Amino acid sequence: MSHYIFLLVGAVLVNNVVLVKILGLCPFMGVSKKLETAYGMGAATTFVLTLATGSSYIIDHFLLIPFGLEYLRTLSFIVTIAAIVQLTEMVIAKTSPTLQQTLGIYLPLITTNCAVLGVPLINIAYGYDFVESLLFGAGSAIGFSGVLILFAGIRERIEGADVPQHFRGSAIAMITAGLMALAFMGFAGLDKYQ
Amino acid sequence: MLMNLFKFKGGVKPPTNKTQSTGRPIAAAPLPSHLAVPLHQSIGGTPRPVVAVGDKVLKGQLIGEADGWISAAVHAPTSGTVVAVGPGKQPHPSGLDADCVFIEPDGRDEWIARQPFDLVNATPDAVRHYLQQSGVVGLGGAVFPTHGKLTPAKTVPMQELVINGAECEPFITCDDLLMRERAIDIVRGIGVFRDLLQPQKVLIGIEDNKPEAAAAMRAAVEACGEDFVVVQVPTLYPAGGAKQLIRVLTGKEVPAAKRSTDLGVQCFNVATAYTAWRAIAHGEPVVSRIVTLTGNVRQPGNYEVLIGTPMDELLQLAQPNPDTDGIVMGGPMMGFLVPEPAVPVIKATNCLIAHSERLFPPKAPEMPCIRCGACAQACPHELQPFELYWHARAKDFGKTQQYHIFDCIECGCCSFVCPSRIPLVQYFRFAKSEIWAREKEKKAADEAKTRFEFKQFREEREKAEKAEKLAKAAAAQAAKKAAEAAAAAAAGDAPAVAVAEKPADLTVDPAEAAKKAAIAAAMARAKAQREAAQPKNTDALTPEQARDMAEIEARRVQAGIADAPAEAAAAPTATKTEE
Amino acid sequence: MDILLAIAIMALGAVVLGAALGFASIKFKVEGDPLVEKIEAILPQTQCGQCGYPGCKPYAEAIAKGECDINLCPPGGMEGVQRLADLLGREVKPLEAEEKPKQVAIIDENTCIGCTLCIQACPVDAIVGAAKQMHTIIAQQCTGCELCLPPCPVECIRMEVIPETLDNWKWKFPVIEIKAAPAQAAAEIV
Amino acid sequence: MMFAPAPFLLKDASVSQVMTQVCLALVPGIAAYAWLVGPAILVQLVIASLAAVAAEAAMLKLRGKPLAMFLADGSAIVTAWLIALTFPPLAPWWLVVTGTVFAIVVAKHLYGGLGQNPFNPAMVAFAVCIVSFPALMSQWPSVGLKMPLLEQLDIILGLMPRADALTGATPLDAMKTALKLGDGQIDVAQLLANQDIYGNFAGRGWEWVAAGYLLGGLWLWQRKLITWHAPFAFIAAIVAISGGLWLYRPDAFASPLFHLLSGGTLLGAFFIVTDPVSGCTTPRGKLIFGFSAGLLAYIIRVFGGYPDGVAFAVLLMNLSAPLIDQLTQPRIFGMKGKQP
Repeated sequence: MSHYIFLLVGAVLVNNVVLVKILGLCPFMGVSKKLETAYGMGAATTFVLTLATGSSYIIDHFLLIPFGLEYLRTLSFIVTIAAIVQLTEMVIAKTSPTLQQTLGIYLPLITTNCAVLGVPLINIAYGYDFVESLLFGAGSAIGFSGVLILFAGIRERIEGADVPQHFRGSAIAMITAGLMALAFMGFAGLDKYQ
Repeated sequence: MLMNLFKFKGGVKPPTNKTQSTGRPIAAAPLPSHLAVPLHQSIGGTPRPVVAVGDKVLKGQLIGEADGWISAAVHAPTSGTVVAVGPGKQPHPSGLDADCVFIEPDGRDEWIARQPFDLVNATPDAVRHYLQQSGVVGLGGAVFPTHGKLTPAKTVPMQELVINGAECEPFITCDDLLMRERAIDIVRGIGVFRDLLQPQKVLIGIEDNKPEAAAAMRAAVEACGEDFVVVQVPTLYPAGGAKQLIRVLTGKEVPAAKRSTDLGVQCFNVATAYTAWRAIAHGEPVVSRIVTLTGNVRQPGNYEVLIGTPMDELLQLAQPNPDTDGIVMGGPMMGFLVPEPAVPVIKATNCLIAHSERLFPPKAPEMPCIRCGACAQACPHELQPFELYWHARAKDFGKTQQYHIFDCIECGCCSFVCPSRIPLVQYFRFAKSEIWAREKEKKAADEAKTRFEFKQFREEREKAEKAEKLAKAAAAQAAKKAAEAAAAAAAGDAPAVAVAEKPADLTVDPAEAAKKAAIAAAMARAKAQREAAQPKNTDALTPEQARDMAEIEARRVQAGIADAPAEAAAAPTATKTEE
Repeated sequence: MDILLAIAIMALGAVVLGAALGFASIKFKVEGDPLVEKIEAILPQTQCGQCGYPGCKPYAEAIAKGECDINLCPPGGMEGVQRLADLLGREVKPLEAEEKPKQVAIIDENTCIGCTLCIQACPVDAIVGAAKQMHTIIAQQCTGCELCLPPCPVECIRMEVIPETLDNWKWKFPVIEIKAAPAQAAAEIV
Repeated sequence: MMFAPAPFLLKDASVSQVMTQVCLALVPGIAAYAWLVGPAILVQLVIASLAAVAAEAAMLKLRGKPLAMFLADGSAIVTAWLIALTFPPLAPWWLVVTGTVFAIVVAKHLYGGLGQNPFNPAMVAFAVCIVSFPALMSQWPSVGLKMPLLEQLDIILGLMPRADALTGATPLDAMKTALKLGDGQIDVAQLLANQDIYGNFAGRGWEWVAAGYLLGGLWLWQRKLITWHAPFAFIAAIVAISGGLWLYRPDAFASPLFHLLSGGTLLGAFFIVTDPVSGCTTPRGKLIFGFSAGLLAYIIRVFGGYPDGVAFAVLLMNLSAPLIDQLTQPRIFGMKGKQP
């Protein structure tokens, strides 16, 4: 049990997918201008990422490995993820136009969110089983969403700050992301504690 | 009588500076050399002027008629001649002009026939109407027409009537002196309000730094045989804010989105009660008020001042020191520097403070906010001024509304305590007026859109109708033509075609040509009119000549206009008959 | 052989996923575009056509489709551009045309000949009058679009800037900015 | 006439007054510190202050802001002092300067300067340096080591080899390392018995430094410059978690008293989590901020990879502060007891 807890905490905090693994920066920078969109993006990514880890595990174990096609992993994962994202978008567009509104053009961006591809690949590299994969996927997604929302909160405040002209916008956002990563380094070693 | 007082959060204790101006009784200010009475002196509609240049007016005569329910009449403050009706500088931070009635006093200060109002036989509506006609407005500074506040809410029983004699702003003592000297009239006025609102109890709140006023009011209440309770409230700015005083006396909190009557409370200023009673018992409309003259002056004191008196002339009574560099209307916390010293005293003018750098040292430059939270601790409405400031400065008005900017009463406590010297209230005023302007614009845009869409719909409909008509006509014509053609067919084929083509052209042409001709004729007429309206050789004329010409011109223009529509005059009647 | 197997499996996957997507696209079909409404809410509804589209709604539709820029609406001003950029996540661009203060049209009633041409031109029905009768403009309803100027045969319509009065006066942004006096402060140090 | 908005009366308060009082409140702690490790700390304070003022002036100049006004506000000095007090007292001068310059330039001025930085500049400096120079940042003078000023100066300036004198660690670090090395064989009570390192409570002499900070902090509270919420919640969190674990296994976890008086606990409680700029400002927000920072600080210092967790805990809470503030807005006048 504690193994799973450590895995989850590790995925959320210690090996945070954005701030430590530096994956998924594009939506992290792009969808963090407003808290509202960050909430939506976080929810959508969590959903897609968890689904993607599960389905890619299934594809890997029941399709690719039996046929000895491990070299097609990246390709097949991309296709699967793209399809899942498309599906999600259609479902959201139908069921919640407001959410679709706030996510705007960023929903298709999940397709190119490298975190969504990276996490399934990491799962396989670490040899996680199905439950571990799902946990790691969910943990990474929660970490991503949490950091995204916190980041949006800070950015909303920085919006009103007297930031020097040349550092306005993306520049100061990158610096902030850097300092956030610095703060997250504080968690280093926590998942190794015995 | 002891009663349980409540507290409001926040508040500040600036030095009160009140004793300077309480040493002397209220004196009547002498008649000024001229008066400028602004028509718009209360919240709501701007009264319409009912006098013209050259009219002789008597003191108390109506000069501006209330426009709508939320509006109050304006009266001549003294007898004299109306010398102008037009724009004049206003005692307003904008420094803009607004319509005033300029009166030259004749020195006799002669009243109109004053009739006491028959309170006993009057219906409540009649009393309210009478107060509106007498120009009674809230004299605490908000100048809301009093009659508009004298209707209890339909669903909520009126529990408390709060009378505001707190006067929490530093320097101001006009209510203090009024209560000391004219308590009986105030209490009678409160009695009128009580009869209209039927509250369960009446509470008169007076800050505990005015023991004389409280004693006078208690004596007056006793003398009148009333059961009003005079309560001394702790001295803490802004205890005299209506919402704060209601909170202290009743424990009720009135949010921005609600009226106090919805909570069963109503609040009036003591001076309002006083003027209401003067109007009812003596038939005197509001033509004067008590004004405190203080600040950088040698003889601070309170004066009964006619509305419309120029401020600089008035201030001379208090002998301002030579380094006076401006006049603050209102108190030092919420007042403002008037745009020029000669602006008139209005009903909202409770105090004039001679401004000098010695009295109010210039502020250190504004520093960035360090979010220390001092403002949040001082805010009597428990807002987060630093957050409001942050978003107002970034012009993120949606966020300012999330942080309840419209609950801000602009009392200035936050600016008072701010270590960074940020004019916080100023930012909030800016944000509020931007939001109002935007809402107005949004409303206008929505209306424009509806009209645009309706117009499109109408045009579509008209087009459809026309097409239908044309189709019918065409069908008829085609039938006719077919018959003709059939007839012509006997004669030969070729001419029939020519006949068939020709009328098509003709149907378009004559209408168009007629229209064009009409327009051309009208243009010619307009040109002639314009030329006629601009006679030559008008450079060197005597005033008499100019006046004569203007008269002739007016006649001519009238005739011209009468001429032009004469032919069209049939149109409206025609449409009428059609309907 | 391997390669054929790989191709077959990928093709199978593609077919399955394609079928699922196709099914979803029918099942979850959405009508209308809520974005247009949001864009239109930002536009000032002057219906002036200065953007090159016949009215605010067509412009909103064009923006939603990504056919045109967001900086074509002079009555909306820079602020409108800013809000559109926020809504759509696009870059803020300077306005194409110059920003003008808000205006109203005024008919010189002495010269008006009552031709009704301006009434037809006014997109928001802000002009009243009848044929051969003097026309007048309801100032509160005028959006200042200037569309009534060209049709007038006698040029009796002019635009006037709305004056500032106590009713529409606004508190100004506090001007005491710390940045205002760098030179002076620098002089103090040196 | 110049437009001057109301109010015309103002309370006598200014940013520089606030900052001066914060500096004054640090003095008892500094005095105890200087008594413990010698004058080196005073040298560090001077170095950090000079670096901070220089960096501040350069940034103000670059950004075209009035120099005199902002240098006089004293905020750079407060940052500098906090940096000097959190760095090892014998850290080389360039380390202190690097940290300070990074704090002022990146953490403060790139965000718009005074009042606008989302992260506490001093804590950013500490985190950057401990991540970049972990060895240097962990070399504390051995306990009881008394060196004359000149020798300390030589070390700070890099004129003397460092290794000889600087083998020590903070009591906190020492405890952690010892427990780890002991691998369950050594228990806390045994360790604490070593009076040379741990003194009577938490570290020889260090407890007096902590007491100095406590004194200064209480004075700030009495002056109403800080409210009780954040320090109380911070201390409560540390006491709660350390107390719980101590009761559970007194041999493996140190007592709450040890954790209170060692490391940056009290400095953090009164001078860092109370920073209004980067912290929370609503009463409930401050409680959440302080409590979470306390928990994180304990977790990182006991289970994590760094000798003390206060800096990282504060930074982590800094980045949550805007969100916490938004979610903990107090009910305003007239809207209590019912939904707005």
